[in-house]
Amino acid sequence: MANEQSVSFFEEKGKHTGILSWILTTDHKRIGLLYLFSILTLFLVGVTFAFLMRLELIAPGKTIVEPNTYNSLFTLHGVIMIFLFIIPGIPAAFGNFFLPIQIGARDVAFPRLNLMSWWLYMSGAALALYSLFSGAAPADTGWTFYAPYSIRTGTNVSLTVFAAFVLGFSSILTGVNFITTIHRMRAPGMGWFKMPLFQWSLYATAWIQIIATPVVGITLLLLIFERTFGIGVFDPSKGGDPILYQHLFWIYSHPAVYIMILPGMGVISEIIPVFARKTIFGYKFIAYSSLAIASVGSLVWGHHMFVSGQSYTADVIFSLLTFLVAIPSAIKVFNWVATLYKGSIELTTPMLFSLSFIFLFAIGGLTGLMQGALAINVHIHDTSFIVAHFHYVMFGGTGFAFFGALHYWFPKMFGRMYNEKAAKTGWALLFVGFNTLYFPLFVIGWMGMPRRYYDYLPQFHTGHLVSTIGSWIVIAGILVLLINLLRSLRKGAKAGANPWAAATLEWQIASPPPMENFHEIPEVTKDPYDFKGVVVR
Amino acid sequence: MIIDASSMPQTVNNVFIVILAISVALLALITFLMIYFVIKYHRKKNTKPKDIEGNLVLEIVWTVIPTLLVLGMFYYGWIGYKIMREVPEDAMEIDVVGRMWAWEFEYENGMKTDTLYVPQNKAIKLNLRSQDVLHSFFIPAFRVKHDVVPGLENGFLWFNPTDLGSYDVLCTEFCGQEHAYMKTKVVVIPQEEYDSWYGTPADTTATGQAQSDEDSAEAPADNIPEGLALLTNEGCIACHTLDGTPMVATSFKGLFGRKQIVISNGVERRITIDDEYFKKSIVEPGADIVKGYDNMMPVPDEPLSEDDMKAMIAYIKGL
Amino acid sequence: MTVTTEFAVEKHSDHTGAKIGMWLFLFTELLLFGGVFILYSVYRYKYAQDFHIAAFELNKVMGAVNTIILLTSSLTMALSIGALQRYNRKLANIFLVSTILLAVLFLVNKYFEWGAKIDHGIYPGSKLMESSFNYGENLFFGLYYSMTGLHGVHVIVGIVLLTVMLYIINKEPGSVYVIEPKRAREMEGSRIMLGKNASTNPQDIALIDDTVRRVEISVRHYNTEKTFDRSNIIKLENSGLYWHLVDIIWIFLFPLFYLIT
Amino acid sequence: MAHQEPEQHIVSYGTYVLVWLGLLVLTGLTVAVAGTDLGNFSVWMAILIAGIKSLLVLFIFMHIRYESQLFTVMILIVLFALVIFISLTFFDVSYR
Ligand code: HEA
Ligand code: HEA
Ligand code: HEC
Ligand code: CUA
Ligand SMILES: [Cu+2]
Repeated sequence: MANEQSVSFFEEKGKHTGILSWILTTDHKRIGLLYLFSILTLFLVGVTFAFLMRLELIAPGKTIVEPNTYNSLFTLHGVIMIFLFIIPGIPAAFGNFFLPIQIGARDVAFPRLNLMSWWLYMSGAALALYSLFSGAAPADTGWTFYAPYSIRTGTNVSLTVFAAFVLGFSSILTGVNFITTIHRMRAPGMGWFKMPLFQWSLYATAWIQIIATPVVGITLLLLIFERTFGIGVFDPSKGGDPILYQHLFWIYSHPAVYIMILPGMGVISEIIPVFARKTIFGYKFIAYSSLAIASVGSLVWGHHMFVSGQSYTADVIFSLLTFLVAIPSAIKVFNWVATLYKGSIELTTPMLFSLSFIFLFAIGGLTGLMQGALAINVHIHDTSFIVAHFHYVMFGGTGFAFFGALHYWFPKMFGRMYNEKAAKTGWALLFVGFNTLYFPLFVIGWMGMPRRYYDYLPQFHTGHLVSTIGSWIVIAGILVLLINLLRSLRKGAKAGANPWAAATLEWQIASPPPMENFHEIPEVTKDPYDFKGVVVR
Repeated sequence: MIIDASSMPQTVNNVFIVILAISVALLALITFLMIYFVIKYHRKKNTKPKDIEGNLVLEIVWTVIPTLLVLGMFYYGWIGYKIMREVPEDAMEIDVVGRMWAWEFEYENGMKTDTLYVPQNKAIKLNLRSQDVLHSFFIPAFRVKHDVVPGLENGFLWFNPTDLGSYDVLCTEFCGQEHAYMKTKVVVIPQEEYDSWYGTPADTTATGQAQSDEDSAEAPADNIPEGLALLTNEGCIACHTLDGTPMVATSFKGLFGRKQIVISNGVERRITIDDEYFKKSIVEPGADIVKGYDNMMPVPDEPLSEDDMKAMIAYIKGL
Repeated sequence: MTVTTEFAVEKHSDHTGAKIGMWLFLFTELLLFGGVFILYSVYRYKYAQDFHIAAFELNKVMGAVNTIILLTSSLTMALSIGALQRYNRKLANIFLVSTILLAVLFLVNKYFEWGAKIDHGIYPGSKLMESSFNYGENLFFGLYYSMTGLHGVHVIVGIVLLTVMLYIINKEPGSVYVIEPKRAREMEGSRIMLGKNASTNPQDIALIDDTVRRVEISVRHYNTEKTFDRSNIIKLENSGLYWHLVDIIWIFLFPLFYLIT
Repeated sequence: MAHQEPEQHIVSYGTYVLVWLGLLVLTGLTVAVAGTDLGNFSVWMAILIAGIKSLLVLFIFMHIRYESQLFTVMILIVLFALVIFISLTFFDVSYR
C-alpha cells in the first residue's frame, strides 16, 4: 500500500511555490500544519498574559500592573485560550491532518472551505490582537462578556466580540467539513465501527460546533448591536434581561467545553491502545459515550447560573442534568483504565501525557461535580475554585491531550523523531508545575477567594504565592517541550512509516505522507486497534 | 482555615465533605489501578498482551454505580440548597444596593450604612438590588452568595449568623475597574447591643465589634460634614476622589469653575462647571459625558433632594 | 531520456456530499435565527400586552405583500432548478432572473417600510422611543429591527449568490488543464495523443520537445442531455436551498411581528 | 469513494405551482385568523400555520421528500435542539 519512494506533501510542487504554497493550499495536511503553528503561536501569546497575571498576583496590592491592565489581561487570556487555542486546537490541527487519512480518504469533502476556515481563523486572531491596541483600551469584561457591563464599558469590547464571532464562523466551517467527510468519504470497508475512536470524537464535536456555535454568534452580534444602536435586548435600563444574555451565552459556551474535551478524549483513545498493545476495551461504549456527552452536554448550560437569579426550578433541573453528563465521561475513564489491564505497556512520552490526562481530567471532572451540587456551588461560584476546575479540565485535560497528540503524531507529520529524554523531562516539569500552579487555587477558592480579582485579602497570600511559583515550573516545562520539538524538526533522526507499530491507517503510509495520502484508496478489513502482525517500520 | 459563622456552613460543609470523600476515593482507585497496571504489565515484564474486547457486565456495573452516586450527590446538594432558598417567616429584612464599587445597606427603619450590621442568631433576609451592572454579594464565612442584578426585583439571600465578629463581604461578579475593591464587612453583634444601636442610629460607635474593625465606616456621625457624608453614602467617592487625582471619573477637587469638554448627544462642546451642570450630572448622568471618560455613572436609586445637592456642592466647593 | 509523468484529473463530484454540506450550513443559519427567536419568545411572554400594542405600528399590508413576494420568489427558484434539471437553460435563466428581481423588490419594500418607521422617529435610541415607549414596546422594536435587519442581510447575500449562479450556469461548461513549464520539461520526449483512436494516425500525435513551454489541454462539454455539466445543477439546487431557508424564516417573522395585534 | 449518484427526482412544474398556491392560501388564512380574536390561542394558530407553510417549502421546494432519510433525521435533531433550548430557558423565565 505504502510507496516509500513517493514524494512527501512537503516536497510536492503544486500550483504555487514558497509561502503561497502554504497559505493558498487546499491540502488538508498543509492546512492542518498551518493551524498547528498558528495555534501554538497564539497559545504563547495567551500564556504570556497568564504569566503576567500570575506575577501580579504574587503578592497583595499592586505588583506590576494597574487594575485596568489586569482586567484586560484576564479577558484577553480567556478569549485567546478559549477561542484561539483550545476550541480549534485538536480538531483544526490534528483533526484536519488525520481525519481524512484515518478513514482512508485523500482530502476532506470541501478543501476550499477548509482553507477559508483557516483564513477566517487568522482574521479572527488578527482582530483579537488588533483590539488590544486600538480603541480606548483593550476589552475588560472577562471572556464571558456579561451584559450590562459589556454594554456600558468604554473599552474595545465590540472589536473583541467581533473577533470571537469570526472565529465562530471558522469553527462552523470545520464542523461542516468534518461531518460531510465522515459521512461520505470513508474508504471501502471502513464501516462506522471500524473507524478509529478519534473519528467518533471529532464527529460528535462537529455536531456541537454546528448546533451551538450559531447561538453564540447571534448573541455576540446582538451585543454589538446593543453597543452601537442600543436595541435594548440585554440592557435592563431599556427593559432587557441580563440573565437572558447569560442563557444565550452558555447555550453555546457549555457545549463548547465539550468541543474542547471530546477531541482530547479521542486522542487518548488512540494513544492508550497503541502503547498497551491491545485493543481498546469497550469500543462501542467509548464511541457512543462521545455522542452521549455531545447531546446531554447541550442541556446543562444553566449550571453556570445557579446564583445568577434564574429561577429555583431551573437551578434544580440544570443541576440534575449536570450530574447526568458526568456518566458518559466516567464510562470513558473506566474503559481506558481497563484497556491497560493485561497489556504490554510502554511508557513513551505520548503515553505519559495520556495517563496524566486521565489523572488530571479526573480531578477536574470530579471538582466539576462539586460545582454542580447546588449547595456547594453557591459558595464556590466565581471563586478561584472554578478557575482551578477549568484549568484542570482544559489545560490538564485538553492541553495535555494536545501535547500528547503532538508527540504521538510528530513523527508522522514531520518524518522525524524527537529526543525522548528531553520530552520526558518536559512532561515531568509540566506535570509537577501544573499541580503546583492550580491545586492551591482550589484551596483558596474554597476559602472564598473570588476570581477576576486584581488584589486580594492577606489570608490568600500563601496560596497565590505557591501558585505563581508553579507557573514558573510550567514555563520551564513548556519551553523544554517546544524547544525539543523545534530542534527535532531539523536534527531529529528520520522516522519510519510506523515507529509505534500502530494499526490505524495513517501509520500505513509514508512519514511524512505523500500529497494524495494513498496512491490507491485502501480496502479496510481490520479493526483500528488490531495489532496482530503490525510491526515497527 | 475557613471560617464558619452562620447556620449555612454546617450544611454546605457536609455536602462538600461527602462529595469530596467519594471523589477522593474514586480518584485514588483510578490512580492506583493505572499505576498498578503500568508496573505489573510493563513491556519489560509482559511482552504478550492479551486482547480483551470488552465486558458487558463490567460496562453495566460502571454505568449504574456512577449513576447512583451522582444521583445521590445531586439530591444531597439540592437539599442543602433548598434551605438556602427558603427564608424563615420571621426573618429581618435589609435592603442591599450594589453599585460600582460600593455596597449600601438600608434597614427597615430607613437607616443607611455601608457596613452591614446584623444581630446574632436571627434570620436575616437581604433583598438585593443593583443600580448599574451585575454584582454578586458574597459572604464566605456564611457560605452565601447571590448575584445582584439590575432590573431584577426579587433577588435575595438569607442567613442566620451564629458567631459574633466581623466578616468579609466581597463582590464576586466582575463589575469593572475596582471590582476587587468592592468589599465591606458584615458585623454580627449581640441582639441587645443591636437593639440599642438600631433604636438610636447616632449611637453606632457604642458597639464594641464595630469599633474594633478598622474598615467599618459608620452611619453618619455628627463630626462629619453633611456634604461628605452624603457623597460617601451615595457612593460617589467610589469613583470621584476628593484629592484631585482622577480615577474612574474626574476628581471633585476643584470641580467648580473648571472648564471641561463634554460630549452631549455625540457632539463635543465646551462648558464651565457650575451648580446647574452639577445637578444635571446627577439627575441625568448620560446627558453630558466628560470627554475621555465612560458613560458609567449610575442614577441614584432615589432622586437626591435639592437640599442634599446643595450640601454636596457646598462641601465640594470647600475642598 | 524518458520521463513519464502521470497526471490525474479528479473532479470532486459527490452531489450528495455537497448537499449534506449545504444542509449543515443551513442548520447553523436556522440556529442563528433560533437564538433571536428565544429572545423573542421570552420577551413576548413577559410583555405580551406591549407587543400587542407595538405591533399596530407595523404596516400589515406591506408585510403581507412582502410575504407574497418572497413566496413567489421561492416558486420561481424551484422552477428554475426544475428547468435546469430538464436541461432547459433558457427557462432556468428566466426563472432565476425573476427570483433575483423579486428579491430586489422585497428589499425595496423593506427600505420604504423601515424608512417610514424611522421618519416616525421609531428606531433604537430615538427620542420618541426613550421618552414615550415602555419596556415592552422598546424591546419589540429592538427585536423587530434586529431580526428583519438580519433577514434583510440574508436576502442581500441571497441576491449575490443567485447572481453568481446566473453567471455560472451560463458559462460554457468545460475546463482547461495547464501543465506548467517545469512539468512540461519533465515530459520532454513523451507524446501526447489527441483523440481517442489516435495511436495509428501520426498527425494526431504530438511530440513534446524542448521547444514546448507549456501544454494546455482544454476539455469542452456540450449541453446535450448526456454531457450537461451536472455539477451546475447541484450548485443551483444548493443556492435554491439557501433561498428557501430565507423564505422559511420570513414565514415565521411575518406573523410574529405583523399579525400579533 | 465513488458514490452512486442517486437518481435525480424531477418534480413537475405543476406541483410547484400548486404548492405555491397553497402557500398563498395559507398566508391569507393566517392574516384572516389574526383579525379574529382568539385570545392566547391566536399565537399558536399563527405558529401552526407558519409551521405548515414551512413544511410545504421543506418537503417540496427543498426536496426533502425525495432525499434520503438522513436529511430528515438531521433536520429533526436540529429542531429538537432548538425546542430544548427554548423550553429549558422557559424553566427559568416562567418560574422566576
Ligand atoms: C474542557 C473544558 C471543561 C470540561 C470537560 C468540563 C467538565 C465539567 N464541568 Fe466545567 N467548566 C469549564 C470547562 C470544563 N468543564 C469552564 C471553562 C468553566 C468556567 C467558565 C467561566 O465561568 O469562565 C466551567 C465551569 C463549570 C461550572 C460552573 C461553576 C460556576 O461558575 O459556578 C460547573 C457547575 O456545575 C461545571 C461542571 C462541570 C461538570 C460536571 C463537568 C463534567 O463533564 C465532568 C465529567 C468528568 C468526570 C466526572 C471525571 C471523570 C470520571 C471519573 C473519575 C469516574 C468517576 C465519576 C463518577 C462517579 C461520576 N463546570
Ligand atoms: C486552554 C485554556 C487555558 C490555558 C491553557 C490557561 C493557562 C494558564 N492560565 Fe488561564 N484561564 C483560562 C484559560 C486557560 N488558561 C480562561 C478561559 C480563564 C478565564 C478568563 C476570565 O475570567 O474571563 C482563565 C483565567 C486565569 C486566571 C484567573 C484570573 C482571575 O480570575 O483573576 C489565572 C490566574 O492565575 C490564569 C492563569 C493561567 C496560567 C498561569 C496558565 C499557564 O498554564 C500558562 C503556563 C505557561 C506560562 C506561564 C508561560 C509559558 C511561556 C512561554 C513558553 C513563552 C515565554 C514567555 C515568558 C517567559 C513571559 N488563568
Ligand atoms: C460608577 C462610578 C460613579 C459613581 C458611583 C458616581 N459617578 Fe459621577 N461620574 C462618573 C463618571 C465615569 C463620570 C464622567 C462621565 C460622565 O460625565 O458621565 C462622572 C461625572 C460626574 C460629574 C461631572 C464631572 C465633570 O468633571 O464634568 C459630576 C458632577 C458627578 N459625576 C457627580 C457625582 C455624584 C454627586 C455622585 C454620587 C451621587 C456620583 N457622581 C457617583 C462615575 C461615577
Ligand atoms: Cu461589584 Cu464586582
Ligand atoms: Cu459548563
